[in-house]
Amino acid sequence: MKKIKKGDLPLLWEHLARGALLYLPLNEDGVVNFAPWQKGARVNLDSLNTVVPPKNLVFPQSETYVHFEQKADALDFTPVQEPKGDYILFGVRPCDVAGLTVLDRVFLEDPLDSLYENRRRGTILALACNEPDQSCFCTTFDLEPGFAPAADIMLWDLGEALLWQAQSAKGVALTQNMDVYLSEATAQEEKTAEQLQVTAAAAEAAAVREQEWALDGVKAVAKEMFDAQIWESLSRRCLGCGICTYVCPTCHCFDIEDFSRGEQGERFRCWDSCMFKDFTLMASGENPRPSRKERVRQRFMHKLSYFPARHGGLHGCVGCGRCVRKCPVSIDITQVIKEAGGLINRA
Amino acid sequence: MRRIGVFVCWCGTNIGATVDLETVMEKARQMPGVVFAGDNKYMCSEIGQTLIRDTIVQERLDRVVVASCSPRMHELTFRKTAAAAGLNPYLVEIANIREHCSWVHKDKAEATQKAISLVRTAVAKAARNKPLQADQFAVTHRALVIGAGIAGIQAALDIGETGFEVDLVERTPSIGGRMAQLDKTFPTLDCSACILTPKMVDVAVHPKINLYTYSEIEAVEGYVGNFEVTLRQKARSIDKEKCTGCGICYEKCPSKVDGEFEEGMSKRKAIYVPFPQAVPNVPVIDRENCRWFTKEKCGVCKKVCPADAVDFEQSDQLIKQKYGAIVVATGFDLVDLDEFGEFGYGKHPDIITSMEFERLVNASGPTGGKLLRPSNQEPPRNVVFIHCVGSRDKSRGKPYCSKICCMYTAKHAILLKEKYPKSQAYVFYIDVRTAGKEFEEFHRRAVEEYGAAYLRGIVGKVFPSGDKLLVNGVDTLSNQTVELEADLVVLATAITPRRDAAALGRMLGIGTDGHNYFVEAHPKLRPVESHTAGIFLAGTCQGPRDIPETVAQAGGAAAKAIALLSKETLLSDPCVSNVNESLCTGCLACLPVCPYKAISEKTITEKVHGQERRRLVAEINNALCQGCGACSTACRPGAMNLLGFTNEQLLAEVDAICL
Amino acid sequence: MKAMLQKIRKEAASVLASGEADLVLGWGKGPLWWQSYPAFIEEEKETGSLTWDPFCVPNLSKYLLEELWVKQKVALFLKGCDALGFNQLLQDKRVDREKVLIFGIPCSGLIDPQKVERAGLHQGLHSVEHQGGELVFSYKDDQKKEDPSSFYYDKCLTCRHPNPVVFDMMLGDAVAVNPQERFAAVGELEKQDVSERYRYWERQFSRCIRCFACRNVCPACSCRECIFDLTDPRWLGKANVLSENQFYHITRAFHMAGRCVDCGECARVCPVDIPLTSLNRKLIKDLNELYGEYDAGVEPEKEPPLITFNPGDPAAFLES
Amino acid sequence: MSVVEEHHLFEPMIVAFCCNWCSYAGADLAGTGRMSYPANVRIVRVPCSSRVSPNFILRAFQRGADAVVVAGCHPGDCHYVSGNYHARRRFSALRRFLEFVGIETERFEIHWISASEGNKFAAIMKDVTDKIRVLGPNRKLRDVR
Repeated sequence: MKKIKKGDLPLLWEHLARGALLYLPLNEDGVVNFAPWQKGARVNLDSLNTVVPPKNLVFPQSETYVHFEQKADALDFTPVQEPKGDYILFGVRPCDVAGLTVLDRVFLEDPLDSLYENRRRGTILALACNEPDQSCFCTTFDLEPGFAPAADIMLWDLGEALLWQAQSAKGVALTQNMDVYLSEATAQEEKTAEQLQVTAAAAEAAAVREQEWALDGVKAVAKEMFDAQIWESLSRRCLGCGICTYVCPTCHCFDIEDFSRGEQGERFRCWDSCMFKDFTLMASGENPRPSRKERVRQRFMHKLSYFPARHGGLHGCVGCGRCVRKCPVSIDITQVIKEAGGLINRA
Repeated sequence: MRRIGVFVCWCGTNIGATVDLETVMEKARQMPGVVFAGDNKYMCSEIGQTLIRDTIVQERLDRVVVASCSPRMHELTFRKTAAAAGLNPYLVEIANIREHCSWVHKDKAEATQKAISLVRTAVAKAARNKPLQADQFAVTHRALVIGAGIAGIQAALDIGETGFEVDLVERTPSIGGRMAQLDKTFPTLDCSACILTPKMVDVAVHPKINLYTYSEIEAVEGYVGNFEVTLRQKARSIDKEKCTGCGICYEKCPSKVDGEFEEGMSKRKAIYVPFPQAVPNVPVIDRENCRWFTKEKCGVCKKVCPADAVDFEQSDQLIKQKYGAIVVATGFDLVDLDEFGEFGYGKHPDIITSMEFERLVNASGPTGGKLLRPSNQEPPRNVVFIHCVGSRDKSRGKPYCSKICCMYTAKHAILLKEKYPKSQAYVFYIDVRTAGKEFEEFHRRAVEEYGAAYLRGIVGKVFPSGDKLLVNGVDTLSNQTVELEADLVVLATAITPRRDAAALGRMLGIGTDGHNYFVEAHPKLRPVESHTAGIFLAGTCQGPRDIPETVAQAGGAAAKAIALLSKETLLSDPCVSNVNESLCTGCLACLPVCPYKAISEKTITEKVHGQERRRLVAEINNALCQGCGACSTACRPGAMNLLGFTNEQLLAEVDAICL
Repeated sequence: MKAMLQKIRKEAASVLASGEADLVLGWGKGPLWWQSYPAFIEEEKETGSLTWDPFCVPNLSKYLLEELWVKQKVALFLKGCDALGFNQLLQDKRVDREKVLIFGIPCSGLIDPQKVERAGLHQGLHSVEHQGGELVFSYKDDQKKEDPSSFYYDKCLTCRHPNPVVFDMMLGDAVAVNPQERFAAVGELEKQDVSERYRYWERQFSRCIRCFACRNVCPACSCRECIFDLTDPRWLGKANVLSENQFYHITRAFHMAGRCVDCGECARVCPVDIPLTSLNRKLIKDLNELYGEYDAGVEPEKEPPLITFNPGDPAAFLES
Repeated sequence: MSVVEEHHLFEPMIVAFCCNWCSYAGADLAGTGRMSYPANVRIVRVPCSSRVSPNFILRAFQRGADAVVVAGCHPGDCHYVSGNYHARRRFSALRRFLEFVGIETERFEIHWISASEGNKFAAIMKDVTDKIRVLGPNRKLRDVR
C-alpha cells in the first residue's frame, strides 16, 4: 500500500496533467464540480459529492456526433468523433464510481454505445468518505462509503496524507509511474484506513437504521407499489423540474435533437428528464404520462424495480443522496424505499 | 415541401446596374423551398405580372417572392397579381433590393451579396406565411369635419352636396376661422368677408350640415368607416331658439375682456358675438370673465334680454356620434414673438403684427377701418413692414417659409397708400416670393403704382424714439446700414400649427411632424390623406398655404371622404393579431398595451380530464385591431401572434438574415 | 416558534372541521433536519403533521394553479415573500382570490441549510429551532446555541415585506422591518468593466444544467406552455451550450422585468447556485430608476412598468 | 495583424429592425435619395418598434449579428399612437440589462427616425458600422455551432 503527502499532491497533479486531461473537484464560485485542472485551481477534496456527478464526463449533457450539410440535392454526413485522448478522474467518491458501473451496464452491454465507450477510457482514482452525510445511504445498496472496488486506485484521507492502493492493471501502472511522489504506507496507517472504512460504513448504516428503513423491503417491489398512495402525496408537491435526474449519477435517459443553421447543422445527443412534461409527449399530442403522479412513480419504480429486474438485481440508485439534498421540495427516495419496505413487511 | 417562386426585377437599370441579378437568381434557385427563379426588366409591368401569373399556374407555386422595389410601393400590386392567379395574396413577400440595396450600395459585389441575403430572408419569411382572408365591415355614412375655417367650410359643403350627413365642429363661437379676420385678399383685393360670408350662410342653412360651434373633440375611438367620436358642446348660456340677435345684452354687460378676434386690440364683453357677420349670430357667455359665474354678482344680460334667452343653467353636453370619415381642418396659429426681442413687439403700441394691421384696416375692426397709430390714434405717414419674422429662421423660429407673408405685405402696402396717398411704405425683405397667378403682377403694382419701397435686408433693431419708432436695418443691395423713422412697424409673423395640434393628433391617431403640422400619407402622391385610413387633411393644419390652395385641398379631402362614404362595406386588413387560446393564460398583459382597445377578456369552457373547466382568455376585435403587434411582444407565452408578422415568420427572417 | 406552530395546527384543523376549506396547504417535516416541504392536508386528523420551523421556505401559492381546479376553497399559510408571490399570481389572474383563505405569518427570517453546512454544524444534526433570540441546534445527545444572524438566507436579510401584504387572518404580531440594501451585489457588478462582467456571467451561465427549477418554482412564471418547451417557434434546443443558456436566462429575466417580486426562490432552488437574484434585481433597480418605484407583488392592481408608459418617459439611449 | 488591418478585414454584420411607417420609410427615402451607407446593414421590416421582442434581438446576436439596431418613429409620431413609448421603456431596460450581462451598449442601439429623415437613416447606419468595425466582432451570446 502506498501513500502520498497532501503537500505533494499539486506536484502529482502537475505531472499527471502533462500526460492526460486531469479532472478534479474544483470550487468555482462556491460550487464544487469536476473540471479540468490547471495550476492554481481551487481543489476541494473535502466536500462529499460534486453537484453534477462525473457522469457528465462519460455521458455529457450534450454531445454532437454527426455534422450534416446540404449539397446540391443530397445531404452530406460527417461523423464527429471525440479525440481518444486519455483522462484521469481524481477524487471520485465510491458512490459515483458505482454510478459509472451502473451506466456501464446500460451503455457498454449489447447494443454497445460507441460514444460512451470512447469516453469511458479514463483512469479513476477514488477517494473514500470518512464521514458520510446524513443524506447518504450507499450502504443500502451493498456499497461502502470507504471502498470503491471498481476504481483503478483507492485513496483514503488520513489527515496529513492520502493512502494509495492500486486496484487494477491501470492502477498498478500509474502507481509505478508516479512512484517518485509516493512512499510506503506503514502498517499502522493501513490499519487506520481499514478502521475508517468500518466506522464510515457503520455510521451510515446506523443513520439509515435510525430512520428504520431497509433495502430488503424494496427487493420485492413490483405490482403492489404501482398503486401505492405515496405517489399521489409525493407528486403533488413536485415542481416537475429536472434537478433530481440531472444531478443523479445513474440517470441515463437522453434525447436526440438537430441544430441547423441555413444549409448545415449537426445532430446531438442530450440529457432528458422523465420529470419533464414533454418527456413522453407523442407527436399526436397524446402523453402516456400526462400528470406528475405518473412521472414521479416512473422515476422511482424504474430505479428500484424495473432496472434491477432487467439487470440482475443491480439497482438504478447508488445512494449518493444528491437528489435528496437538491430537491427544492424535499422529495426523498429513502421515503419511497421506507414506504416500500413497510408495505412489504406489513403485508 | 414549399414550392416558392422568386421573381427578380431589373427595374430598368435601377437595380440591374449595381446588382448582378443572374447570380442572385442562381443563388435563389438553391434556397430551401424555391422551385423557380425568373426575372424581368420591369416586374410591375403588365409583362412582368403576366410572367408571375403564368408561373404560379405552371409551376403550381404556393409562395411568391418578388425581389424588387420597396414593399411600400408595389406590395399591393404583386398581391393583386398573385390573387389574379388564384394564390392567396398574403403568400407574397417582397425583398427590397432597390431602395435598401442597389440604390445605396455602389460596390457591385457587396450589393449582390446584400441582395442575396435579402432574397433569402424574404424566402424564409414567405415559407412561414399563411393564407389570410380579409373580412368586411359596414361604413357609417356620416362625415365629421374638425375646424370651420374656409377649409372646413368648403369640405363640409362639398361632402354635404353629395347628400351625406356632415357634422362641422368649431371651437370658437362662430365659424369663419382666420379668413373672417382678414380685410382684403390678394391678389384680387376681394373683400374677405364678401367672399366668405355667403359660404358661411350656405353652411348654416345646408340641410345636410349640422353645425357644432363653441364645441370641441373630446375623444376619438374606432377605425376607418366606424369612428366613434365624443363631442363636447360647450354651454353658450344662451338659448339659440329664443335669441333674436338684438345685441342689448352685450351692450349692457359691464365686464370687458381683450377680444381674441381683434387680436387683443379692442375689448369685448363677457357676453359677446365675435364679429358682426358671425354664424350663428348668437352671443356666448365667456364664463371665465362673466361676473355671474366668477363672483355670483351682476346678471344684467339676463335682466335686459327681451327674449329671455339668457340661461345660466345650461351645461356642457357630451355627444357621442359615429362617423365613416373625418376631415381635419384646424387651421393655424401665429408664432409666439417672445423670442424676437429685437423687434420690440409688446414694448410699443405702434409695433404690431400683420394680423393686427389686417384688423386695423378692416371696417368692422377696432378703428372702424381707419388705419390709425394705436399710440396716438393719428394716421401714420411712414410704415415699415418686416418680412420673415420667425419664418426661415433655423435658430429660434421655424426653418420653413410661411408662404403667404410676401403677398399679404404687398397687399398691406397697397391698402396703406389707398388710405393715405401721402404715406410711404418700406418693406424689409429677404426674397419676395410671388409663386401664384397674378402674384408677381400684384407685387409690381405695389412697387410701381403704390410706391412701396422694398429694401433687401434684415432689420437689426426697432426701438422707440420720441413719439416715433427707429428701425435699424441693412440694405444689402446698396450695402448700407439704414435707419428709418417710422410711425408704424408691421411684423409679418410666421405661421405655426395650432398649439394643441399634437394633442389632437394623438387623439385621432395621426402623426405630426417636427413642427406639429399633421403628416400627410405621401408628400407628393397623397397630400390630403393622413397615414390613418379614413382621416383626411385640409388647409394650413398640414402646412402653410394660401386660401386658393386651402380651398382646393378642402375639395380634395372632401372627394376622398365621399369616395369612402359611398361604399357600403370596406375590406379589413387581415394582418391582425390572433389568440392561441391553448397557450393564453388570461393574464391580459396585452390589454393595456393595445392603443385601439381591441382586446377584451372572454371566458371559455373546456373539458380537461373529464372535468368542465371555465377560464379566462384574451379576445381580439378584428375590426378594431390595426396590426401594430404591441400585444404579441407583451405576450410572454407567444399566445398572441400578429398575422403577417408572426413569431414564426420574424424568427425565420432573423435566422435567414444572419446567415 | 412553538406558539406559531400551535396556531397553524389549530387554524388548519378548524377550517377543515368547519368545512370552510377542503384543502389546507402547509409544511410537513421530512426525516432530515432541513427537510420542510409543502404539505397537502385534506382531513382534520392529519393537521397534527403540520410543522413550522426555520426551514419552511417553499412558497405554497403556486400549487393553487392545480389545486383550485379540484378544490372549492383552499386555505394556505403565506410568509411575507410568499404573499408577494401570491399577489403576482393574482395580478396575472391565475388564481381566484375568493377561493383562497390566507393565513399570514409575519416572518423574521429563515435558515439557509448551506450556511449551516458551511459552519460545519450539520453532522448528526436533528433539528434547529428559534428559542428566545437564539438558534438552537439539537443533536442526538447534545445542543449548541448560536446567534441566528449569520445563518439567515441572504434574501431574508434584504426582506422588505416580512409582514404579509395580503391575508385573511394574521397569525402573529408584525415583525420589525429593517432590510439590508438589496442592490449591493448589483452595485458591485456594475462597477466592473463590461468584459469583466461578461466573463463573470459566462462562468455562471456555463454552470447551468437546464433543469428549469428556477422557472418551475417562480410565482411570476405561470404560463400554461413555456416558450422554451415549444417546438415551433423553436427558441431553445436541449443542448447545454453557453449561447442557449444565456438566451434562456436573459429572456426569462426579461419576462420577469417589472413583475419579479424578488422572493429569491429561483436562486434558492438553483442546484448550481447561479446568482439569479442579481439578474432580477438589476432589472428592478433600472426600472425603478427609469420609470419610478414599482414594488411588484405589493399592489396587484397597479400596472407593472413595462405594459404602461407616459409620453415624457426618459430613455437609456440618446434620443436625437 | 495590426489593429487597423484587423479592422479592415472585419466586416461587421448589423441587423436593423425598422418600423414600417417611419424608419423603414426613412430607409426608402435614403434609397430614393441615393444616400449610400455600408452594405453591412440588413433590414427586417416590422409594423411597429413595439413588435420587436427582446427574443428577436437575442436571436440575432446568437446567430452572429455584431450589432442590432431598432429604429422607430419619434415619440408622439407613432402611427399606432403609443407603440414607440412601449418600445422606449422595453429597450431602455434591455439595453442596460445587456450591458449588465456583458454586452457593450454600442452593440445595441435604438433610434427614432421619421419617414422624412432619409439622410439621418444613412448617417446612423454608417456611424454604427464604423463604430462596430472598431469595436470588433461580437463573440458574446453567439452560438458557435
